[in-house]
Amino acid sequence: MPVNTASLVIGLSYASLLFLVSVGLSVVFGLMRFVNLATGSLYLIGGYIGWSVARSTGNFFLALIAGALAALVVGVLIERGFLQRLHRKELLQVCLTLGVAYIVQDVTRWIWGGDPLRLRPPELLRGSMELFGSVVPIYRVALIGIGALLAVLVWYLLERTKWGAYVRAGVDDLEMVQCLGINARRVFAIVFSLGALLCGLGGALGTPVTGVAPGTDIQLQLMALIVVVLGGLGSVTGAIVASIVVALVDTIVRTFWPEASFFAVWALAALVLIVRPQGLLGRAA
Amino acid sequence: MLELRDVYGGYGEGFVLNGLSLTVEEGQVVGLLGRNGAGKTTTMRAIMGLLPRLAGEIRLRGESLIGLPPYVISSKGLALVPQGRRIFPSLTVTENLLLGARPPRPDQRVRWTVEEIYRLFPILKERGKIRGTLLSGGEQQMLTIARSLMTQPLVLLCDEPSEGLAPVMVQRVGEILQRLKQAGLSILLAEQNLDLALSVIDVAYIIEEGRVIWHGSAQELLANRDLQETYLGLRVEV
Amino acid sequence: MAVPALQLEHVSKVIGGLTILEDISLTVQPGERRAIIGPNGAGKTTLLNVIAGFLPATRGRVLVFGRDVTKLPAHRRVDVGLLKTNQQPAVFHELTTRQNILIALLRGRHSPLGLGGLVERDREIQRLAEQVLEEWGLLDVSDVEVRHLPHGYQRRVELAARFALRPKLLLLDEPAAGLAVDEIPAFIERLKQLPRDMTVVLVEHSMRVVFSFADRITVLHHGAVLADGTPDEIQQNEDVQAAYLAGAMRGRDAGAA
Amino acid sequence: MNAKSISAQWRPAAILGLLVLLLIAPFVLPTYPLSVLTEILIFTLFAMSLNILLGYAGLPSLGHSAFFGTGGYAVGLLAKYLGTPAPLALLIAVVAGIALALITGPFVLRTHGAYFLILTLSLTQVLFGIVWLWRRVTGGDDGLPGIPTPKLPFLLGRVSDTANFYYLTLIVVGIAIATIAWVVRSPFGLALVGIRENERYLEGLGYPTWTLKYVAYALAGGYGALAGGLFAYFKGFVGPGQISWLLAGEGMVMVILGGAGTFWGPAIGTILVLLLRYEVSAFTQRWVMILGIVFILTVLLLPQGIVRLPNRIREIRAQLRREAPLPRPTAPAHHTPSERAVERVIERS
Amino acid sequence: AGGGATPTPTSAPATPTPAPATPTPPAATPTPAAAATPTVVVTPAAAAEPVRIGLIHGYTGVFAALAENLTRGIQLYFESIDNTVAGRKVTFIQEDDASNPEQGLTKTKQLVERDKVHLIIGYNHSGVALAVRDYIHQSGVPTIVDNAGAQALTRDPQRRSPYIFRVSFANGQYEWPLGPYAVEQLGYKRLIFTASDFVAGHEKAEAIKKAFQNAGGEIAGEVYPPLDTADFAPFLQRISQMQADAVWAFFAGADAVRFVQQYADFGLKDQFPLIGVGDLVDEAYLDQQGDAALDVVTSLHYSPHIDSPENKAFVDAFKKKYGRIPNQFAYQGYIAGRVAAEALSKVQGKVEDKQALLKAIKDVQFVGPAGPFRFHPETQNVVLTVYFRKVQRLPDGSLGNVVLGKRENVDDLSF
Ligand SMILES: Nc1ncnc2c1ncn2[C@@H]1O[C@H](COP(=O)(O)OP(=O)(O)OP(=O)(O)O)[C@@H](O)[C@H]1O
Ligand SMILES: Nc1ncnc2c1ncn2[C@@H]1O[C@H](COP(=O)(O)OP(=O)(O)OP(=O)(O)O)[C@@H](O)[C@H]1O
Ligand SMILES: [Mg+2]
Ligand SMILES: [Mg+2]
Repeated sequence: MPVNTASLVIGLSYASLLFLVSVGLSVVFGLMRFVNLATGSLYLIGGYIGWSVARSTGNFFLALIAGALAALVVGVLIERGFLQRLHRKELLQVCLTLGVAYIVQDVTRWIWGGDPLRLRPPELLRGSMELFGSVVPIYRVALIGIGALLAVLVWYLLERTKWGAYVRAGVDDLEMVQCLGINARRVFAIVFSLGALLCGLGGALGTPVTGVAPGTDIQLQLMALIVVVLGGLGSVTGAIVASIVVALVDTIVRTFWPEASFFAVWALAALVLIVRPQGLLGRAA
Repeated sequence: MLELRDVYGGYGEGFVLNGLSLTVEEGQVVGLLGRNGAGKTTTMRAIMGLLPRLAGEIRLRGESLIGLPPYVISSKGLALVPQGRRIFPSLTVTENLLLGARPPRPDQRVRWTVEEIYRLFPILKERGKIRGTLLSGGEQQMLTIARSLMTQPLVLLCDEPSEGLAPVMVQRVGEILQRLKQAGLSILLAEQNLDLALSVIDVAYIIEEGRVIWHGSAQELLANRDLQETYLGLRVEV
Repeated sequence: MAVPALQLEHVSKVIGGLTILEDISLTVQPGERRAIIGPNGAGKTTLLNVIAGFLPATRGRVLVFGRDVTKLPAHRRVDVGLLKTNQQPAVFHELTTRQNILIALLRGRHSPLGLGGLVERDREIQRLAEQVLEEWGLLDVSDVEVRHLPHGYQRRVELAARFALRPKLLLLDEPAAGLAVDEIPAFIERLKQLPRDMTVVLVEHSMRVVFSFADRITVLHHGAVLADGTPDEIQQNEDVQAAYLAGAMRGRDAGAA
Repeated sequence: MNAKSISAQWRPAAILGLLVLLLIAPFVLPTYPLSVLTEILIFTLFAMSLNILLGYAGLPSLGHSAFFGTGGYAVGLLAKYLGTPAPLALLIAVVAGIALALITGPFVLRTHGAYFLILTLSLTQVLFGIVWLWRRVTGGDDGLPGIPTPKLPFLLGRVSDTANFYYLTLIVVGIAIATIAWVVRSPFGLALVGIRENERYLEGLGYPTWTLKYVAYALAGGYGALAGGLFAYFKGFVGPGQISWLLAGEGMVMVILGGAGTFWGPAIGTILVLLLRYEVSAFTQRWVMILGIVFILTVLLLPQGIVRLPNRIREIRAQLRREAPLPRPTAPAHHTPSERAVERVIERS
Repeated sequence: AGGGATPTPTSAPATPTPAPATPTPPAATPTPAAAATPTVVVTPAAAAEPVRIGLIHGYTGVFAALAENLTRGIQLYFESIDNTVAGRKVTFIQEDDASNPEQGLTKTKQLVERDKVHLIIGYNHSGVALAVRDYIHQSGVPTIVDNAGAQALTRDPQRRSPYIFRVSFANGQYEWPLGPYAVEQLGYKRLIFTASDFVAGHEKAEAIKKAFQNAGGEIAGEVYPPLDTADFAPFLQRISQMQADAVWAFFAGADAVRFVQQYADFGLKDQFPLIGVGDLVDEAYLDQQGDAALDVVTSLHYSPHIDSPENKAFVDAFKKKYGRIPNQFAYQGYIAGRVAAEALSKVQGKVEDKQALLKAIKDVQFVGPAGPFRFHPETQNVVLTVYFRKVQRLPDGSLGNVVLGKRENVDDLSF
């Protein structure tokens, strides 16, 4: 009874969301050495824009695309505007992205107000189904599928093509990378924007589950930080594993000791980092 | 193959290159010689499109390179072996090596494959999995050369490849340059080590304050001790 | 015989399954100038790091002036009188030359942690710093951040900082690398003027520096000692010629050093 | 050289002037601005304590609120349950902060950079969780209200209560800041800067770097807790908000905006952030956005912090006079020594 | 730019303490108060300076929407009387406490000491209200709490203050009547209780649990998820494994929307009917929740579908101004505004006579949108009419909380 199919589905679907939010952060943070504390804000933007589009068009898939694109735009703005200037200046990055987060928080509250909003899943994915004797919402199962698909895609892109190496090399020595015939700035821009895009997509996909409201950004930002650090900076596999670990631990603790849930995840993070400072799958620094 | 005419260039205000002209013919090894600070590295950087300020003419097979970003210049067939090696610390040796790898271009005389590279530099295969900067200095130098070769260059710009190397390694580098020369690569070699330079180059340019003050064949330079003393500060050691 | 300044007993270093140093034993007498040469990748830098305590030895013992320091962390070895320079100058780039010197001079002055007393008010230290700066010809650049200085000056700052600590055993890792050719003779002079009670271990590729300075030379090859002897012996050694010198010291310029 | 010695000459006078202003503030300021000033003093101490880690030792802590909260709760619990007199309670708060640092130090100091950031954040969150869950003792999310405000006995009846507590804060913070100045200007302070620059090089000079970091962490913890204790008295209240990482983040912003690694920078950052937070919000609902914009602009225009504004202006003027400062060498590896470069460097200094 | 703010705190309060005789035109001092005031204040009758009311809520942060609605209600009422009482203009100084106790305290001090407000309306967050309670008590500014439900504020003889009134509710006050109602009218004998894990959640749950047990009900289980739970799935899992007749729930804000939606997603609605606190299906969220909210039965001191002329007038006015149906918070704000206005006019706008003002507030009585309004003389907390409501589809196709029944005269000592 303790861990049945339903909790597994719940955990994994949550893991999918966490992965989408954190993988961008992980790559940007771990490979580009850019501490993006506006990750939660990108999720928020994805969620709100997704909601608005769904509301006006009634089309869920359009909402997903719009949410992802909106986050992409903001991501590109951050990349164009600041990324290059603040290369390797962690403290300034923290300060700057916190500023961005503040602005996004305020602008979204201005536009969408403070009421929690919620996107309805498409007709097709509403309701629940039976899976190995447990009732689970269909949307959650779909979420797992989407998450897994994107995880494989991102993993392939960064770990099986040269893109990951391009990014790391570019952070080490931009000039030299260019001398090897690689347009590193474009690589940076694409990877960063891709991270933002996934984040926004996460926001739009997550809205049927978590809803969006003021404060959602902070929640997701914190979870993403945990996942990234637990998994190891810059490791896509790490982000996948950590998303799953965090989501399952969270789910299980919530079921049995709800009061301690938010505390548990942090305790887990602290413990892991104490034992393995570089995270589960991090490259030794 | 590669031609520079009246190139002016610099970093901040003022020019480091003051009307520099030189030519590298196909299959030729051209020495770029001069004292510290003469502008050798700056010349190489100018060719690669890395200088913030640049004027004049730089052509590869008649095609102008001025104003192109470095990655385009690289794709046209130029590769830089930079001074100080500049290995990427967060990549492994293999990743460093393969980062800029490209399929050979059709008009190329020598085509570099990974096997070929490993034959030339076996240590790179052995050490493949460690981070590039953990290699010793000489190994790093080999990696740098190999890394450039993987971009299938027509012209190799080699900036002081012997710096920081043990005598035996200096000799190895000399041999490697010979091999590359035999393979038909055009090379522009900046070197303070005259012995090494003279062992491979066909033609030499001596520069000072960013302009050419003498050029001629390697034999002429070898014969002309005065020239060596005045402009190069004769090398006594290897 | 006096207690050796440095004694390595069967030192090995394995990193990630790779044996980088293998069973190295050597003894350096007090006041000796010892050069360690060897091909790139022979393990010279690694050896110096093991001696200085930046890398733990996998096997074997390191003794400095008779004291077993194998287990001591790097900073504690400084107490025994051991200091090391780096292949890239070990200086604090964002600090001024003076601050760089002060940091060295202040080490453990007031209390183990240096808590107490204001640096600016410490006349004695300021005077000493001034003296060091002058001695090394750094007065002109004393308030310039070191990162703005050319390489040769950075090297000088590094050495000045080490000397300020009056080491008894100094390890130098390629101090002449990156110096302009015209700077090298002056540099050799400076090395030669080092106080005779200071023991020096020098790793260097410039044979000009090595042969004009060293009393004894140890040749490292593939992480093991290939040869050990006086400069003349080394120059005659066929193995060394093959593995390292490649005719360098036989050629026409050998005498010019 | 000149500019520097002039500013050095004026420094004692400036500090004295500031002190006089602070001393007479209660006589010219009405109560509300005075209480804002009190809060600024307390947060200045908080930011300066964080600066020891962030600015001097280069350890980016995103969990400094743990110490602030520890101090606050120590004071709150002691005052509420035991009626401990303020001096003793503050002392215990400091000890508690140091103790927390000594316990967590061995764990967090194993890491650096981004990992240090997150690990300190995690510890803060764990502490937050404990406070939140342990409602019986800590009051949970309601916190502990009703902490009596201590007063300086010799001023009782002579000045208003607000002014009285203001003076108390001024004395405590003044002493604390003076000791921080003493710490960072001592050899220890210079060694911390060495750690920030390159820990390994410093170790090579014979400094016990780990111990130095540990001590710095403990000191920062102690000062942070002291600020937290004062704040609890000031508000008469302590709640989980005082441990929240958002506070730690704000502290970080204060330090960076003002100028990390400079002595007075954090104070300036504190004033800016608090004034934005409390005063701008009275004019506009959009103060959060303004705060964000200020962060961004400062980072972009004054990356070294507001405290370097004069330098920055000088730099820009110099640029306008086409006296571009020496270009930074781009190549990290070998920089060839050339007489020209040295000459230029010497000219500049 | 930031420096521009500095002189304000010093210059503003430097003006002489409010003596009704000195007619300081507000435009002369660049206080924020002035910024918020329409500058034309030439009502010859009212020579006195305007009445200053501080509005303090968490306009940023998680409770932003709630704060917004409270403010709308207050403003709606004051606009209906032209922002004037007894010929004296009323101005508002709005401050953001960010639902954070420390900031609430600072802001309250700011209102009292810098802006010298005569009256405070506000506090949506219990933590803030409790944190400022001592300060308000000391400074003696009449304060009308328009939402924060912390019981201690009025129920605890030690903590209540003659200066503090509450027009909204004490936690549990409108929840407990659903206990007996569930047993007697809905026929539920076993209930699962779930609520957000914070003070209000526990206070509310305790109140109804006691009333439910007294009425003969039995507690089948309890689950307390943390505030701001992104994903309720694990808790729902646990609930689904229990045995009961129905689930009683209290969640607010984003939590409410998520909970109701996920409750339906997991098919729990078929297993156990959902009942609970009105916040769960607030009018502001019904649209988001959609069918998931249908048939949820809740208790609350208000519903926009109460059938009375007073309510109709209020709903119409609100709709006209803001284009939406008012929810409980808008209602609370409206009531708070009315209480303040009626008390002020009773003392002829002489806010300077604090004792008279306090007495006037205490004595306020009227029939409002949700029925008769009065304060309990001892606790100074509102005496409520509690409505039992059910979410149903209205003739116009939208969802609404339709009133099933009510219980009158519920005060905060009744549980
Ligand atoms: N990044 C830079 N910014 C500003 N000036 C530079 C930079 N790099 C080099 N210079 C200056 O340009 C001049 C030429 O330098 P360059 O590196 O081209 O000389 P070089 O001939 O390669 O010398 P070396 O033999 O020491 O490598 C020198 O005066 C140097 O100070
Ligand atoms: N951390 C490490 N992991 C694996 N291999 C390493 C590591 N550090 C060094 N090596 C290897 O150990 C060997 C010795 O390196 P070391 O730097 O000591 O050489 P060196 O004698 O100082 O050479 P150079 O004269 O070029 O500086 C090299 O082959 C290098 O690749
Ligand atoms: Mg050069
Ligand atoms: Mg070495």
